[in-house]
Amino acid sequence: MANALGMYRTVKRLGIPDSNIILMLADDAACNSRNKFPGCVYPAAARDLDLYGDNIEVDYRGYEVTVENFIRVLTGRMDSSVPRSKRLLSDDRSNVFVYMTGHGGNEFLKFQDNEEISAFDIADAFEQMWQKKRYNEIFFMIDTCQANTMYSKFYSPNILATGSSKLDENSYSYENDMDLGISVIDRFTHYVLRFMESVNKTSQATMQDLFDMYDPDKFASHAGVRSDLFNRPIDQTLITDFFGGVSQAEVLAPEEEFYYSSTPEGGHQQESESFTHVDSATTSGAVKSNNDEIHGYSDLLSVVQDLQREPPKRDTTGLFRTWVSSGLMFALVAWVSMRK
Amino acid sequence: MALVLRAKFRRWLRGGDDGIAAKVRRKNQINDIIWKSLPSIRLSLLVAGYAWMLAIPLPNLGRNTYIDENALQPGQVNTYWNWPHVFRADRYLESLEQLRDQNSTNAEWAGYIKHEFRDLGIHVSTQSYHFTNASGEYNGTNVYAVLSSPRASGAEAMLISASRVSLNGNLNLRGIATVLSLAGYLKEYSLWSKDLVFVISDGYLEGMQAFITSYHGADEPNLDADPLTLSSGVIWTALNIDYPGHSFSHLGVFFEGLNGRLPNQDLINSFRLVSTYTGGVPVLLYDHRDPREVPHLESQLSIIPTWLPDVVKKQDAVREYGFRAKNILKHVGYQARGQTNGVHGLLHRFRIDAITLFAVPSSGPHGFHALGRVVESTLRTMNNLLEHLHASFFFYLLVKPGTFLKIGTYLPSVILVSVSMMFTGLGEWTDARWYEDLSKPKATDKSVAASGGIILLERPRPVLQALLIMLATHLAGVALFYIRTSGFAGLHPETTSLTLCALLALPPLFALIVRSSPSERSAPIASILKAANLCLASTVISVTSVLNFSLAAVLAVLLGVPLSYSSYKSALPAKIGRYAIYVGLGLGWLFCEKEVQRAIWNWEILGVWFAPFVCVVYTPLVLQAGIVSLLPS
Amino acid sequence: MRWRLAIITYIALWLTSALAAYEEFHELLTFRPLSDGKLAARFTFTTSLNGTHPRDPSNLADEDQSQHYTVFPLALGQVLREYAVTELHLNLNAGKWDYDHWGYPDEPGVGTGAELWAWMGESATRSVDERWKGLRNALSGQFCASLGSLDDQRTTSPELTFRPEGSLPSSGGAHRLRHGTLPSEHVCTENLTPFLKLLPCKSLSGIASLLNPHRLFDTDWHGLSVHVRYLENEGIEVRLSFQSVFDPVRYTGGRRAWSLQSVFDRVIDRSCPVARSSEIRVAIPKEENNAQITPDFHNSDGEHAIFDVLNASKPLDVAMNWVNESAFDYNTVLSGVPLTHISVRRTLKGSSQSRGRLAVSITNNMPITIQTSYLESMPWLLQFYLHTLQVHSNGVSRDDLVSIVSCIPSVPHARPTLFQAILTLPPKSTLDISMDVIKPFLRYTEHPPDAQRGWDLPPAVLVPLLPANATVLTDHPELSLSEHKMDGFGYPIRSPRRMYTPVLLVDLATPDFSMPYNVIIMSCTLIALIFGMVFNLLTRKFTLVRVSSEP
Amino acid sequence: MDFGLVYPALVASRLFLAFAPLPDALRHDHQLSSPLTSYPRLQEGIYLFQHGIDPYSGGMFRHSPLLLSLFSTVLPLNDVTSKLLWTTCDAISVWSLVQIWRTRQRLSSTSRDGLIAAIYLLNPYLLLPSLALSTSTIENTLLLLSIMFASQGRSSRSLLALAFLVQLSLPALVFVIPISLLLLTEPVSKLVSPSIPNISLNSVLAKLAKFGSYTVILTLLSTLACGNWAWVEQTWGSTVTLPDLTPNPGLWWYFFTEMFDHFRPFFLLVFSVHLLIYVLPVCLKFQHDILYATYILTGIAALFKPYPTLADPGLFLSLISLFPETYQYLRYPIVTTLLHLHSALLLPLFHHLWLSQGTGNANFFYASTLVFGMANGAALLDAIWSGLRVAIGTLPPGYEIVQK
Repeated sequence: MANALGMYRTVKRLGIPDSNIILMLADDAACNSRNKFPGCVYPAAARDLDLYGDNIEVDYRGYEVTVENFIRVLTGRMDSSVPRSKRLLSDDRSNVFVYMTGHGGNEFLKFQDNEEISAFDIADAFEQMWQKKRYNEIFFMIDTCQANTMYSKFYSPNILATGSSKLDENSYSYENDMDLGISVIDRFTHYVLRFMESVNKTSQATMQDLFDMYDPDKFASHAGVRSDLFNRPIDQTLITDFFGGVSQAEVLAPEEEFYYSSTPEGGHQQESESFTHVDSATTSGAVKSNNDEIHGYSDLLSVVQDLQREPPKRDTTGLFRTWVSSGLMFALVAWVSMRK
Repeated sequence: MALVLRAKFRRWLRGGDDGIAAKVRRKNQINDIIWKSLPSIRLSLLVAGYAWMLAIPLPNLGRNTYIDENALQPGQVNTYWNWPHVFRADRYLESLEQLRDQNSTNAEWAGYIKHEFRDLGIHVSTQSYHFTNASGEYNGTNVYAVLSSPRASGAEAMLISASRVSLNGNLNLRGIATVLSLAGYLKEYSLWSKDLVFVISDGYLEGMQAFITSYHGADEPNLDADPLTLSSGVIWTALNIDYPGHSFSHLGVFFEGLNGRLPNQDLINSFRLVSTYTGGVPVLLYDHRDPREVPHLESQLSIIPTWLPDVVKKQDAVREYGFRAKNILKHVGYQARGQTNGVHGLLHRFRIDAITLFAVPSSGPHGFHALGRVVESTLRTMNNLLEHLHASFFFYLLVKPGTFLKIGTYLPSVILVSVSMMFTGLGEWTDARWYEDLSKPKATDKSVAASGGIILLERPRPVLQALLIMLATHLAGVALFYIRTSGFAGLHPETTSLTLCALLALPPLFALIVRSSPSERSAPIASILKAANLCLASTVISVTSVLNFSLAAVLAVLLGVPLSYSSYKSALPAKIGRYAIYVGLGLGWLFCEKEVQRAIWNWEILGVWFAPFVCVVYTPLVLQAGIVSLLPS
Repeated sequence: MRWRLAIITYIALWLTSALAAYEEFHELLTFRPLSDGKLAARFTFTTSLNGTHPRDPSNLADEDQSQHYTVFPLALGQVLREYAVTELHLNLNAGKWDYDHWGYPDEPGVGTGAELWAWMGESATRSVDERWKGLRNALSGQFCASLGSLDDQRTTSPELTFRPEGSLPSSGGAHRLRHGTLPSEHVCTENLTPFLKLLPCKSLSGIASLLNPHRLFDTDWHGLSVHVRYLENEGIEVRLSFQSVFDPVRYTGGRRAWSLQSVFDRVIDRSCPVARSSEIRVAIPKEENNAQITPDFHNSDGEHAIFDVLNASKPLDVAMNWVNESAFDYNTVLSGVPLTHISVRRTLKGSSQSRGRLAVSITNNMPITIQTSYLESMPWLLQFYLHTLQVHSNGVSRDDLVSIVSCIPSVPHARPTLFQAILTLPPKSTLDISMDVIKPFLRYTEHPPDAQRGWDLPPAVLVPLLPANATVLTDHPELSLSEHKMDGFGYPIRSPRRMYTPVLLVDLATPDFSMPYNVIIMSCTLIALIFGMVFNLLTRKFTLVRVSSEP
Repeated sequence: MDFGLVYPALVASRLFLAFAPLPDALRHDHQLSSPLTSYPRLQEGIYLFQHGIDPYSGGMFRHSPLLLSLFSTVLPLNDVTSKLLWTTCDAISVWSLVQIWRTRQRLSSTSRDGLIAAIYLLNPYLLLPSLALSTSTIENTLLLLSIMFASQGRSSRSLLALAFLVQLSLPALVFVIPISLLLLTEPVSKLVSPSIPNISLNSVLAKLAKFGSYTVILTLLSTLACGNWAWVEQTWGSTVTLPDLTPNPGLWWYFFTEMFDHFRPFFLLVFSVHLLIYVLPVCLKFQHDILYATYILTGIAALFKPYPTLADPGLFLSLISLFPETYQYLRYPIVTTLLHLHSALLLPLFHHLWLSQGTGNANFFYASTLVFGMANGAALLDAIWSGLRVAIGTLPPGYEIVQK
């Protein structure tokens, strides 16, 4: 839970509006009545920093977090009535950042404990995105057990991927909150976030710096990087290309998942909305009058009185029909038994 | 070489000249082999079964318990139960002791507890009930309170209960005090995902029986109880707190429910973890302490016979075996009789996983402080549940705390015995079909099985008569049950038992005057009866084993050998002797008065099926074997 | 930093408010100390767009003329226009409302979970159901709630219970009701955030600044609701409200004194400039005279102490205190009489997974006969045996007290049951209604991820009614039903008093989710075996073979 | 045993049982009555109908409109009438069963009559569903009546009874051909000495046409009764599309609970067709003794129909009393008996473990239904074997029989 929210907070801090973030959370950790600190999710047992804050938008939550919806979000194959806040509005100029965390295994990631997404599914989804010109570059980050197997199947261009642990390795939680009774954040994400804290909008930190920070001893696992599909040198790729400004990113996790993007159009759309407000209008301080008498129960009462007047009627035609049919039935039987 | 062999083998397979005939011949040969070795097969199966049973307590058998449901997260939380709450509990205890000393009425107890709950700001109500059965009447008043948790929809609930009478017969004052103090303490939390239902049930079992049946709207024939005025959601798990002594050294866990239903093992395991690591209290099965921990009591605790040489007795493996064996014996004792020991057992039939925490009375070191923390942490664990405990964790055999046997490792013992009985029955049945023809074979209507030159002729089998005899015995069993549970029997148990014994034992003796079957031409009834009897018994055992393993095991022990080796080919005195043994086996229980009383009470008040089962299934089966031994060959 | 931002918005909003005048924005916060020591707080933000009409569904085909709003929430306005919604109500609640001790809520819709209902005019171009679907999805995107799953399996139109609270325009076709509930939906910050974004002052100033999620979501009961209605010759009115029940006793450990600071962990520093009126009202307890409210309030209407936030001295921290009350004594109140006309308890009896019994017991607390409408809109997860309907009044069978108004039986995998009836409750008595229900068996694809938990069933809704000639009420004025609840501006919230029962949890039998392949294999094997052997017997012919070796 | 005495005695005891206090759970038991034959659902449908709600608009009521109109008009359904009615049905079935036996033996009365009656009435598989007031009892009665009339050569009556039966349960279509063949042949036992009867195709077609006309009439009556065609999908349709997955002793329910959605239609088709495959081969193989073919087909229908209850295999097992000549050639009667004993105990037990007690899961009950399927399959196969084996009679010493 805290993993994804930590990423969410980071990208938001680096200046990407909620409208361009798609957050998928399968469980309601923050307001679940089991949570001792309602409305809060802490990345550390110290509970100094509340990731949930008082300003957050979850786009897919609960049972909506399914493999199908995730793939649809990536590939943009949506029912027409799905609101734009639930779509990934990206184009061939958008950089997309995908982050996933949860329970994983060799080349799969569990959604909600009852379905799985395989490395092939994601790879194909990315390929579709590429062909439909839905991204310029993708930065894929995943924190699960045997995470690195998840990006081993990618084959589309311009994808930079990193994972928390290699095959047959678990990625361990950073610490355990003895008041909540759960482990709050995973080591990999914890250290990535700590690194991100040092990054700001104007930072010149590159991906290389991020990867250099990886330390098997601290992670208790071997984080991996895959850059063969990526056509830029990593040490010239700014973190902020994905995490800030006009770039776009996306984060996900099955248990708790979240994904985030920002397109130029998307941005402007938001802007324009917030400006259409200012507009001239004329005054009419009409005070409301008390005298319109629409009382829900008044016409209910009429129904009741009707009911009392005549008891619920039985449909006589139906009864008649049944009489006829059974009569005919007996006639048939009689006729047949008359015949020799 | 190999080639030659293969060629030979292939020719044998194809059977040389006439393929089909050869196949048939081969089939017959195989049948003959199986047929000849049948007695040894059934014997070995029987032996293997019993040996397996004896092997169950072996130290190297069984595996460590583990938590199957990930959501539980036992013992992962800090507990804040502390001395202030212990003091409050002590204050409750004082006033409860006053009530006890003024030996107050049920109503006064209820009134006090109700008032205390209301002071805590928890919705509370009382329910008075009235049981009537053959042996008497039971009145009482339950107090129950519903703490509806903030933020939650109130569709789920946990139950914390304490019965006024402890399972060791004393008053459960400290248990009640704990619940009251806990209620006040838990109300300060806002993190309960389920409502908390507190029940202080009157009496030992009957109070909770009245409460839980009216909570679920189940109608009890001889219960008359007030309807509940407070309601909550679906109860998933329940803890019953039983703290009769002054202080305790261990927490014992009682878990068997009515009719042998067991709670989900995850509940027991997570309680064990919490108690050991959060509360620092060691856990026992029931109140059975390990003899090795308390040397001065070893003589009375251990079941290892004393005449064994010390070399054997002091062996750790042997003592471990003895320890486990005693746990299992206790378990079988509770489960086979289908009775419960503790309030928890009444909840199981409503899909509520419940256990009783029994504070084993001793002179320390633990008290309210440890108990409170254990219960708090266990409740937090149960609170974490997102779903019903559903992992198929209901079939297990706890040999000691933290060690259990999976169903696959103990069930076969019983199944083997029942299979061997089944084979015996089938063998008997096929035997009855043939008779040895001493005269010259006639040309007409005979089918010949060429087995060792002896010519066997087919003969009709009197199935109907045999079935009628069995039916009669079972009907007699039904009669036996109704008479024994009647009001008269309640008043004069001994006389009833004697008369019943006579009524059931004598009529079969008429079988003696049945003349042996006129000719060899029709099979003796006895053999058919034996076959049917064995098949039925084996079916009963194997079916029971999935429902109530202990009961099946007991049946396998009691029925296995006697039924398989009941014989009708013996002289009159032997017949009588055998029959007497069977009667003793089948009706002897009539004379253990206390057992019978308890079984009947369990049937009438709690609806435990043990009594009818014994009367209608067990006794008739044994009697049939007896009749077999009486009938002529 | 923060104050600079605040000032900028202040100016901007002041400008806009100067220009925008035919849109009004009122905000109100009411406090009501409850009998069991708890505290009910309710925020109401009313924006009214005067002199306008809801879009006429008949011209949905052609382009909508552009709308210009100042304080009226644009995002919501767009949705309303696009789907031509006349009246809309959305509730997102958590917790269980305790009618007996808390009385009637100020906002009637307190059913646990999400509830959405709308009145829409019929249209040739886009059918009501089509627009209902669109509306669901649009709102689910708007408020970050999974309203999208309020599909046909949960949609009914109980027109008897959910009357329009405003007026329906005479123009356009007949109006239809669509109603759906999602009991398992929860409320959280992600719902509050978009909710606040609909307010002209966001959560920066005015009483909205008190909406602190960390405190609000720790309350015993909380819910946010959006109400849109059209008032003839007035216009369209949007009422956003947040209602919650605090438990000061739990916070303070024994005492029920409270203050803005103690319950919200915030005080009001700035007032919202665009608000026409911005008030805080605190109900003055009647019988207890030791209650004192600080600071001195500006005026009072007898029942309430009224603070005018616009020109009160900042920072404003309203507080209430009971002098010389060291600890709150529950014993008196919990034994008291219920505060509502009727008390309802609904339970699902039986523990089998194949059948059960639905039992509703309704107690009439009044000395006169009351009639109530009773609505069950039950998903097909629970199917009624209507012929087993039993009605007992104080233990006596009285079938005449229930008259079924309408019943639409459920269709598996498709449609919920709709059961509406009118109950007659004799004075001071309890009516017990019960009927058998059966629990269906679902395909394994239909089960949710946490199948073993079971399914939440929506609450039943009752509307207590009095016969028109209820003169008996003179001695029970406080219990009179014909009295209109007044909200802050002296005009009635035209809503009947709906009472929601708590939700139920039904556990359905589950198949083994790991089994599909095994089952297919095993069943097919058995069938194939029998098939093969039967045809083997039927097709092959018998022959005699000589087996015995000797001649 | 004299039938004149046994029959009244049995019926009387049956009547006594009907009015004995029985647990209410019996009527809701999933083994004894399926959604298509359950008595409470019948009551519900009638209640809805009488309150002006079309019972076929919901998913609860799946009985035939004929039953609806019958019970809502001529004989109003209450506790007493229904108990009487079901007892009468049993009495009629027994009587017609005995009639079939007599016509088969060409005797006015035999010593076996009483035994046959007892075997039918005391068969728990038949007794319990009938005590649970499951309409499968009525179906059995109609089938037996139809067979009886057929063996007496009264075509109209038998075909009419069959038409009624098909109205009640669609899978009964498998009996159409054997019954019409039975009308054209003798019911006497030809198993021992098979002789191919000559049946002209036209006469068969005539019978089929007659049956068709009756069915059309009854269908129209049903439509008249409920005013629209919705009933077709609810009653007949449900046996094809299986909308209600309530457990039963059959093989369909769990298969289609666990079925992937996109394969569902395909397998529904396969299963439905599979039930029909057997009709022609069985009728051809046993054309010398069509009654036996009918008997085999009852077994097949009981095994493979979508919503079976215990009454269906029960009928098959009881019908065996008509064919004593095959007994000595049964290969493994004891095995079949034991299988049935086990499954008869396991079905209710595992049902209880799964749905009431909650310790077992669905697989337990599924396993027991598989055992039950095996038991029925074993009985069916043994019946076919012995039916064919009779023809060869006893063997000379040293010989054995095999199939080539």
